[in-house]
Amino acid sequence: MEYSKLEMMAISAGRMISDGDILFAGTGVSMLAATVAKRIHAPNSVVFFETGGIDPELDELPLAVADPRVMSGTSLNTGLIDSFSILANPRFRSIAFLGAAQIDRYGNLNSTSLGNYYRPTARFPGSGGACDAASLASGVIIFMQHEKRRFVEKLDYLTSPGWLTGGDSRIKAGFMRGGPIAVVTNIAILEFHSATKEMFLAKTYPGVSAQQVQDQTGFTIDVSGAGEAEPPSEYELNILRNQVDPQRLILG
Amino acid sequence: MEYSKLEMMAISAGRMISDGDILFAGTGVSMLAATVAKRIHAPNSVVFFETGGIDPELDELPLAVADPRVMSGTSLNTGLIDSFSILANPRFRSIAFLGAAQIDRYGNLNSTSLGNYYRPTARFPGSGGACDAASLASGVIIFMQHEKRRFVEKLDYLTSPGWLTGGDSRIKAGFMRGGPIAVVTNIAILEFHSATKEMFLAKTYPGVSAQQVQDQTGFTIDVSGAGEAEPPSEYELNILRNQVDPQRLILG
Amino acid sequence: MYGDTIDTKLMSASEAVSKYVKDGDQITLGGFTVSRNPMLLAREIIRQRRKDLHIVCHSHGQALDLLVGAGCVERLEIAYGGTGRFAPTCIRFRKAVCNGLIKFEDYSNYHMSLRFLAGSMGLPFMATKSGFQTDLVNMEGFGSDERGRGKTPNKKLEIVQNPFSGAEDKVILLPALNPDVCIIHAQYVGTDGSVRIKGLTFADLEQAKASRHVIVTCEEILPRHVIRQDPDQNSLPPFFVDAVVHEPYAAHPTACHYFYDYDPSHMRLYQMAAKDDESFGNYLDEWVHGIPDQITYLEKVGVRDLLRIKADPSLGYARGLDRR
Amino acid sequence: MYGDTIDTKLMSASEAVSKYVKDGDQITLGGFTVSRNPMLLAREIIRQRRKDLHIVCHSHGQALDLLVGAGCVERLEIAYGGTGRFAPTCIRFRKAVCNGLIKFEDYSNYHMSLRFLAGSMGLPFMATKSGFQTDLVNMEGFGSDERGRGKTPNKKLEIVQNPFSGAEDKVILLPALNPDVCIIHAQYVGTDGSVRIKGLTFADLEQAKASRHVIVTCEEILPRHVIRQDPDQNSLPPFFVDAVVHEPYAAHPTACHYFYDYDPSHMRLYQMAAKDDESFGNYLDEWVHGIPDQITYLEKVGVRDLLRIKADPSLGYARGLDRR
Repeated sequence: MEYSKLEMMAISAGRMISDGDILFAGTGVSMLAATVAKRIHAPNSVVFFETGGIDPELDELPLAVADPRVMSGTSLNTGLIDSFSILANPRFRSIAFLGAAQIDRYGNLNSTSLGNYYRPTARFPGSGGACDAASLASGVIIFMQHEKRRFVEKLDYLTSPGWLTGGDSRIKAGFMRGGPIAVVTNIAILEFHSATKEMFLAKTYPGVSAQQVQDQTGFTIDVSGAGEAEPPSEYELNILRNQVDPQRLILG
Repeated sequence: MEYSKLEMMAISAGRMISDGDILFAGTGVSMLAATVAKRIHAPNSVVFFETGGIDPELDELPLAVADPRVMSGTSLNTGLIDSFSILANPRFRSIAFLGAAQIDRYGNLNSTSLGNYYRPTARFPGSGGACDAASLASGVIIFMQHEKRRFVEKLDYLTSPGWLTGGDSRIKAGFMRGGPIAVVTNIAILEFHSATKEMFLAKTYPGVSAQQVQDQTGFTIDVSGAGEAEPPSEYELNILRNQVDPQRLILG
Repeated sequence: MYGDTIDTKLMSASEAVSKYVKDGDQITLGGFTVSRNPMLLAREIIRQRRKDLHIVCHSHGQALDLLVGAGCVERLEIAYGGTGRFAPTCIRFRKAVCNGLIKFEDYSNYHMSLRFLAGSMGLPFMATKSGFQTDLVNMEGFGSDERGRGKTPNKKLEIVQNPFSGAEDKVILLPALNPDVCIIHAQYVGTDGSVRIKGLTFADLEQAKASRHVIVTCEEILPRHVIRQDPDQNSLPPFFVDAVVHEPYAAHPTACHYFYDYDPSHMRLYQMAAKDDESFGNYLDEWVHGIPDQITYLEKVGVRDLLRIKADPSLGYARGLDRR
Repeated sequence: MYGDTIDTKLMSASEAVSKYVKDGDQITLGGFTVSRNPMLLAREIIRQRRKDLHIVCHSHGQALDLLVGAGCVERLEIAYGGTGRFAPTCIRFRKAVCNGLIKFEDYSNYHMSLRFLAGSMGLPFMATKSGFQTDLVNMEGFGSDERGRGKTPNKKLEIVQNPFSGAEDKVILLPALNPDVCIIHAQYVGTDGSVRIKGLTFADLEQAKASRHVIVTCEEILPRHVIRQDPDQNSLPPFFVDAVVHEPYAAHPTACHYFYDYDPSHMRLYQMAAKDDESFGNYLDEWVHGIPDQITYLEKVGVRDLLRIKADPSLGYARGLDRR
């Protein structure tokens, strides 16, 4: 069965969810990943939004985290303080989905600006809740377009903490837990070395070579152990297309 | 017109309220004082409770601050954090009513215990919100039974801060504002010297002499400027008896 | 096909307590003095003879006094123990303190609420400007040997300088609370597990969110589509709740807004019983140990008293109830 | 005989802005990206040509971009500037930053929400564990000459040691915000002045409670006895609110839950207009300066678009709205 890169990304990330996880979602592909996981193997997981919408019905997909669709049929409508408190609550395994303009080898993210911070060449929306999610969640799954200018040796601005400078630097900095679990791109899945916390190539998508991934990455990655990612099954694709985004608002 | 000591206390304290004050009330006489003021000269004042009941209808008088009567016909039902935040909000002139088992010359209060804290001879309920009100409100009005054993040189336990050790000690301790305005007892009204913050006799009730007040007070008070308190008017008594506590739940 | 169901969480009070409350646990109680006390759960804890509990609460009354009186409590962090006019100071609490039967430490209501708030936010402390130079701040109830042991923080509080003010400006930092178990009573739980509390929430939500386990008793179970029709009114999402116990009047003799008022006749009965050890023992035998379940308890209260305290639906309390 | 009336607070948007918003004020905006932005008040601020405003917000979109684009804003503390799919980064905001037209400082959403919370509680700071070693924490947007001036605190934040942990355990302290004016849009205000917000409250309540003055626009005014029938649903008591402006659709083109959805056609129109200075100037002339009042604005939007975005009463948004 044919599938798009976006479908592969959503389903690959969805598979990383465990049942019962509390999912801090944004819009776009992260919503697809969370919802497809919930409908397939993680029925007791809950999707919530930083804006305060806890477990919405999602009959229609929201286009922003403040979309009125995140307030409809929820378990609870509240606000930002409550939401970030849930995210940080040590009782739960909270998983956040994040995207960014730049990522470095330790999974630190930039969603603020390029060039000089005070007179940037490009300005993005800023952290929003990304820094908070990357700081407080039990784990983070990152979506990226795999381009050399996005996988950089040094971020122009560090918006959201990953493994910082690797090793135990994250815990030493003051964080209680968390850190990026994986980076899901349009060509591959990357993970982080358990001791050094450096990014390595875990899996390439079918038809993509390890060299192609390295070529699109602005720093050297260990590709030696890379396998091939499992393509989406027909069942997974059916759920995604027919139940999660039947209007194709995100799938396009 | 005849009146009881309790009526005199409620009406005397009520007269100290300015229109627009945000009134942190307990039960008993403080509720009468707040409500009578609101009905007579302070219609824009609001009565609220530490439990989270903001401006209840008070068709029936509550017997505890968690009585369901403080949740009925309110502007807003919320909780403790919100209530104490209103109390502390620098936008408002918030006035709290407090009672206690002991008071000292600076208006510090004990509502915790007598004797050794760890094995007391008498134990009272404890601070509840009293310490918070005494710390955070713009001003405090204190109700006391005027007895020598209650007006003491040294408190057995300092539950709620008054003017601490007098002078500017309250501000130096870390408080932003507040302090006791007056002590309304069953025989007199006492206030605090503007510089030393020592308690002095402001007014005796009709028929009470300054010497009688001193005799009932366990420390020396300046009685030299004492006047006589205005008795309740017929109008005030009518409002109190017929509108505020027609069931005579507090008036008895 | 979605999860979000209370099927696995619905259980009896007896099951909930035996599953989630252990000897020595740090427990926090919902409600406030005379309202929404988790009375059924408190009675069940006594029936199961839990001991050495470490209770952390703000202003508590009926449930606290029963637990203290029954000897379940070893240690208490508290702001206020009373039930208003019925017992200005809780009687068994007072006796336990005066006779040295429990360890206790005093705080204010705001102090305790902020400690729960800090715990619910995953923060180590919360700041306050309440209590400088008072004995709440200057005196510790627990000895230095208790500090840093179990869930007792290494110090009661810390006074620091405000780093954002040029001038001298002090702030008190209060350590977070993260109790083992929170027990609360709510009006409604949905079949999806969402909890809805009507009337004042006191600090119940902060207490529940700060705790490792939460047991909720409720008056009514609502279908998922009903409780989710207006989620602005809901109080807690399902994932905070471990056990749901559906038992009407589970807060009796304290009040449950829109359902029933406090029960003055039972409160007076308790007040009399609490005055001496023997009559209190009899009360426990009669109303706690001798009562196998909530229905038997309610039969004993009697329909007459239950109807007398029935809330007027427009006011939320029993209009004209004889409360003297 | 009681007070509690909005008679003295009810006024037009024009009166409210001229009475409470001054040049140089620190202003905070309710809503979040595409929902419940106080659009009428933002347009009125522009119409009255307020300048040198210091905006403090978390994630803002339409109202913020309009104010920045119109040149009203001198200084900005912000976590996020975007309107989701319509403008992933707000266009005039982006241009202002890249061209050095405003001073700005970045925070996270939680940082900003906590700063409002601290302000609303009368506390000097709030603690967080969010942001260690990030540039949000390491880099200041404002220069040292700006620090301690007006409402800008003497430092962006302070990292301290947790005094309750034996181990190394750091905490970030964030200074409180107490803006001069908070402008929000609500669904309902009662004739007693109680405010009821439906759907998500974002950080509106913390922002309002932290501010010296609050202006509320609303869709509906409800009689006192109606809004007080279920006060559990209310959001703010009257005494926080200085001015109430009763103007339906005052959040258009952003959404107002249960009343209307965001307006994709106006959002797209804006997005196109914002792309260059001239077309943006024309937009301001046409939709802001040339519009004397809300009725004229709504006539210009047109009944067709207003009906298209009308919320389905059971869902709270416009079912099947073309949002591409």
